[in-house]
Amino acid sequence: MSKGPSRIAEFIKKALFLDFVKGLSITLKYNVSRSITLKYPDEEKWVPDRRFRGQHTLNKDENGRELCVACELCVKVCPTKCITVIPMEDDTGRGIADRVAKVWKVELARCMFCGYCEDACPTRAVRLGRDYELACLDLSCTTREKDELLKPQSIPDTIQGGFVVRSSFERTPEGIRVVPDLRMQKKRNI
Amino acid sequence: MPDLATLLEILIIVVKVSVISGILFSLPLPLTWIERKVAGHIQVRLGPWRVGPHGVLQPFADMVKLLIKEDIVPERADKFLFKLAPLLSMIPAFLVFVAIPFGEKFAIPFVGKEITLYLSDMNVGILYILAIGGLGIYGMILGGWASNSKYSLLGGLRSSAQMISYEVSMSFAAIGVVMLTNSLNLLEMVRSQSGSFLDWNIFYLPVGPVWFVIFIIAALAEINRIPFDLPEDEGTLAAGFHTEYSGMRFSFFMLAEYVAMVTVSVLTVIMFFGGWNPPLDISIFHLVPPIFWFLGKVILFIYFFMWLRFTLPRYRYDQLMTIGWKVLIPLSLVNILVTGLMII
Amino acid sequence: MSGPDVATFFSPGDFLAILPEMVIAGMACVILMVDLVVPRTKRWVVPALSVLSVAAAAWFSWNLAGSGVSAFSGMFVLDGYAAFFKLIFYIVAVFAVFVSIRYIKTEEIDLGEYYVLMLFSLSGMMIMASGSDLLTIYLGLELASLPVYALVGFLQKSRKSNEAAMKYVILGAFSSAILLYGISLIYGLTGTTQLAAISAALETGAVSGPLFTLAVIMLVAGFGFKVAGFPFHMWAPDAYEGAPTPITAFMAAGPKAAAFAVIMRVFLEGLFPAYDNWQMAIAAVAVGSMVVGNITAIMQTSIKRMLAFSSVGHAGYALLGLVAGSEEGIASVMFYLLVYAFMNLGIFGIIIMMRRDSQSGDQISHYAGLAKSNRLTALAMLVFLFSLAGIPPTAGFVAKFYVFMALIHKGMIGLAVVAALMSAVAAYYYIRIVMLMYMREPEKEFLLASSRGILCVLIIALAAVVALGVYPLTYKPRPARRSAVGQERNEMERWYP
Amino acid sequence: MEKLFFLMFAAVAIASGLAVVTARNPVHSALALIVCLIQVAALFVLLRSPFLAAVQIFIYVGAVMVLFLFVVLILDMRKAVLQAFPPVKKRFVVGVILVLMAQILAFVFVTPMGLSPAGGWEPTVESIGRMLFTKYLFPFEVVSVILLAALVAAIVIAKERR
Repeated sequence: MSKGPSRIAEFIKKALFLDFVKGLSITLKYNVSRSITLKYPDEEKWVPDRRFRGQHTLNKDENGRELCVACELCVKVCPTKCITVIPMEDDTGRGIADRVAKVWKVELARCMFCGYCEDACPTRAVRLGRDYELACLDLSCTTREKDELLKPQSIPDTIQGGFVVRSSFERTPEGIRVVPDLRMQKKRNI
Repeated sequence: MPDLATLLEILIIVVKVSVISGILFSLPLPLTWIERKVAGHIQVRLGPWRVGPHGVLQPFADMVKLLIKEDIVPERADKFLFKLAPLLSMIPAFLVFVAIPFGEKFAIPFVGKEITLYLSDMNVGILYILAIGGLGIYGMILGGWASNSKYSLLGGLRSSAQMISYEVSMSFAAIGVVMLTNSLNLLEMVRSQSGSFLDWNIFYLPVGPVWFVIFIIAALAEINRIPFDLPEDEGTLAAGFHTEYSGMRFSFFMLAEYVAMVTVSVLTVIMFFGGWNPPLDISIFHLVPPIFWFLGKVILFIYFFMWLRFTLPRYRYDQLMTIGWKVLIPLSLVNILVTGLMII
Repeated sequence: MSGPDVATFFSPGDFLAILPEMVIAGMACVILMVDLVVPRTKRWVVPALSVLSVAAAAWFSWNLAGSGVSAFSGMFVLDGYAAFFKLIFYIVAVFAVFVSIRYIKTEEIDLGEYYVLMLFSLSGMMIMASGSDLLTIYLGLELASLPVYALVGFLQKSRKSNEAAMKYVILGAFSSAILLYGISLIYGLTGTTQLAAISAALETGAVSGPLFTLAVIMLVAGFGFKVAGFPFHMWAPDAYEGAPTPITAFMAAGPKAAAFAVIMRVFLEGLFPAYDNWQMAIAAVAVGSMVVGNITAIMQTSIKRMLAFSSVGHAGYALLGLVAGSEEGIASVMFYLLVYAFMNLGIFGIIIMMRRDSQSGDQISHYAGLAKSNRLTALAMLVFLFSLAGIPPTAGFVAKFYVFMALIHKGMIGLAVVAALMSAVAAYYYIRIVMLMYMREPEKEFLLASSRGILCVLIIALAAVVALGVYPLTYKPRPARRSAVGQERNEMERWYP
Repeated sequence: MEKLFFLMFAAVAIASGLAVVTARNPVHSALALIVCLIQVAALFVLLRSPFLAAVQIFIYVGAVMVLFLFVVLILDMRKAVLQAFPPVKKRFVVGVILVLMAQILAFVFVTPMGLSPAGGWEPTVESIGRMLFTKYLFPFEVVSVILLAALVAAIVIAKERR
């Protein structure tokens, strides 16, 4: 009893292409639904959350002194050995202690953004920031020196993140860049 | 010296030919764009976006890329056939349009001269289309063979086997329509379907829809579109018969494929959906020129094929053969019988 | 939608006329299906059904014989001539089935399709014999030969069989093409494919010239292939040797006789007004066949090859009757073919009996000393060989005698002399086997694969060969009428059977 | 005009027919045969039989030759063919063919083509169908029996036994 009618039902289903119709209706629904693709970099850009692990940044304290004490713990803990730190004596008040980094260099091509350096850092000097447009045309830009890392990143820490902003795509003689307009924020379901 | 009227006739034919071939040559430009857009949106993506507004200039960029690409002929290839194959694939696809009508007549404004919207009113039209359309396969077989590459050869073999298997049921479907409309002539076919949409062959119950399904499946297999694009199955055969082709020669194959898709859409509309007849026999609908009804339906079908392409997975090769020989052909035979009985 | 009324083209009576053919072709389909359901233990059903259907067809033919009906707007005739040839075909088919039953078990090719293909071929031969339109004749020819191509290659495991089938198919297709060219030229020249109409067109004398000669040459070549006449006989030895022996027997007697039926109808009914055009060509083929067939046969060591060449020679003799072009000639050829069918099936029956287990019986040397152990078999073989050689009082002698008489009555004494000389040559290799059988000591014990079927065939064939040799069918020659075309056929009807 | 076309098609047909025989590569031969068949189809058009032309292309070019190529490609006969036919005699063969062809052509031109075979009916699809089922019913049915027999024969030959 169980087999007969179900087989007939199966046949009718096949003959009327019901499965096809089902599949087609699903794809049609998607066809008319909104696309989830961002129009990045032309019009939209994704602002990551704070927990995002992008390019490194070196923090300063509220007095503008470097937090890094060149303890080299980040160098030790780095699994890819991409960080180079050379300490030096400096009591001019550049850092919070009299030991500062003469060189603080990260090779982004080798870094895997695991965030161990963050954890290891006793002074919370090194943080993985929110810049993620790291592509470049030659190898020189794969290493970031201390000077660059000390500059604040394009998205200030005050912004929560996790939304899409309107952006513009700019071609300059130095290269291309995507300038986000942080005022126009919108949530997006992904 | 022929008189003026003859010259004018010849001129009209020349113009018509050049218009049609011009349209056909430029057809892949919008079609590739549309196809990629449809693909994108069905996959909840955007599709081409960056070249021009909404990426409309993308096909032109592609064209430029194809034109300036290096033309590679493999060292051990059969050079002559390798170069001939893309043309063999393309020319029949164009020749088919000699017999395809786009409408009845069209009066040129201000001049008062009527011109017909077809090149040739062949009394064996459908047969001609099936016959010539079938020739395109040689481009694939010979191209696949001449490339001297395993993938290409397998692609060529697959396409020939596929074509032989499905040509039969496609012809049966054509025969079915011929039985329904009582003519091999495409114009007659359309004329016999005039009236409301209930007069269309697709609604000739119960056989019409069956013929339609048979025709669509067979046609999909004939023009190598998903779900039957085994000859260029990138999962197993690199790019199938055109693996070794690059540049313009490759684009000829693409051109042929798109033209074939248009042909099938046009044929479907003519054979099953009343050609340029409006869906309802009311005066408002007759205000719209018939050619627009025709083009509208054709575009719907082109969309349908694209829609199918991004919905269905590819069939396995043995499934393809099973569908062809064990389902479609017996079904066509039974359906011919039923059609015959209905006509009597 | 107006057109000629269907009734002008055929009537229900026309379907009655092709009833025997319909029975055979229809039964072939039935047997094809029966074969699927018959259990392995009851395989005898298939050959039995085949024989029954041939018998049924024969019964219908007997009732229809001589009605002289022309059916399907002159494409098919039922005259005495056709009936006589159909009789030959029925005999050949039944005999072939009988001798096959045990053989195909030995060779492990016991498939129902074997008989089905034979029946299809038979229906083709029947259509050939009755065809009175080049179109029907050609189609009958194809229907008769296509199944035989497959039957020749039926021994899948044997390379020889496959090769033979291959050669036969290719050369057969080639000859069909030549024949078709000839037919299309005739159609182009006369505007018709109906033999009577062709003859009428030729009568007017409007059709002549080199193109017509070309057409005739092509027809001769095309038919020459089918009867395996020189120089179109190349396929015959290989095909005869490679084929399963019952099929060799069938081929040598059935389709060949059908081809003769067609040749005589085409040349004597359709192209008779152009007698002078084709007479020399046919005569050349005939003489060539006799000379080459008989002389090459001497050198053979395989008995099947030898019989193949001998059949080429016999085709030459039979063609001589056509060369004579008289009613007497026609009658002699018909008689010749009937006799040839009997003696051929008889001798192949014995060859089939020699095939058992590992014993092949294909070589002439295998027959050494047969008479010591199997006296009766050897005696039968002796009679058949004497008949093939044309030694009285066997039927073979009478058949040859009639052909020679027909030639002499037409004043073609030269041809008759050549034919007689070649008979003497032929006697050498036939009698050599007799000598082997009676004079040599056997090399090893003979195990004959006899069966009721083969014995039956042998007895009937033996009886026929002797009886026809002692009491030949006779006919009374009348002055030939060369003028009226239709009359030629009527004359034939009056005499045979 | 028509004669010109005839000569053109006929010449190409003959040339491609020759190419079928002389081409050493079976694929090239097949291609030449396709060309030849298309030319013949064109001749049918000249003879006012578009139906036959379409059928010729449909069946011979579209189906038979595709199957043919399929088999040729699978068999990879290139080496086998080159071994079987040493290329030395090619010129001789071509010569013989040319002579024979010239003879036939001469015959064709010398002999007056007599009675017109066309019985005054239009070679349309309808009339062809009507003819097939009235005047030529018997041959038509015989053809179906032939096809059945050929089918049985082919299956028997090709089938793996046991």
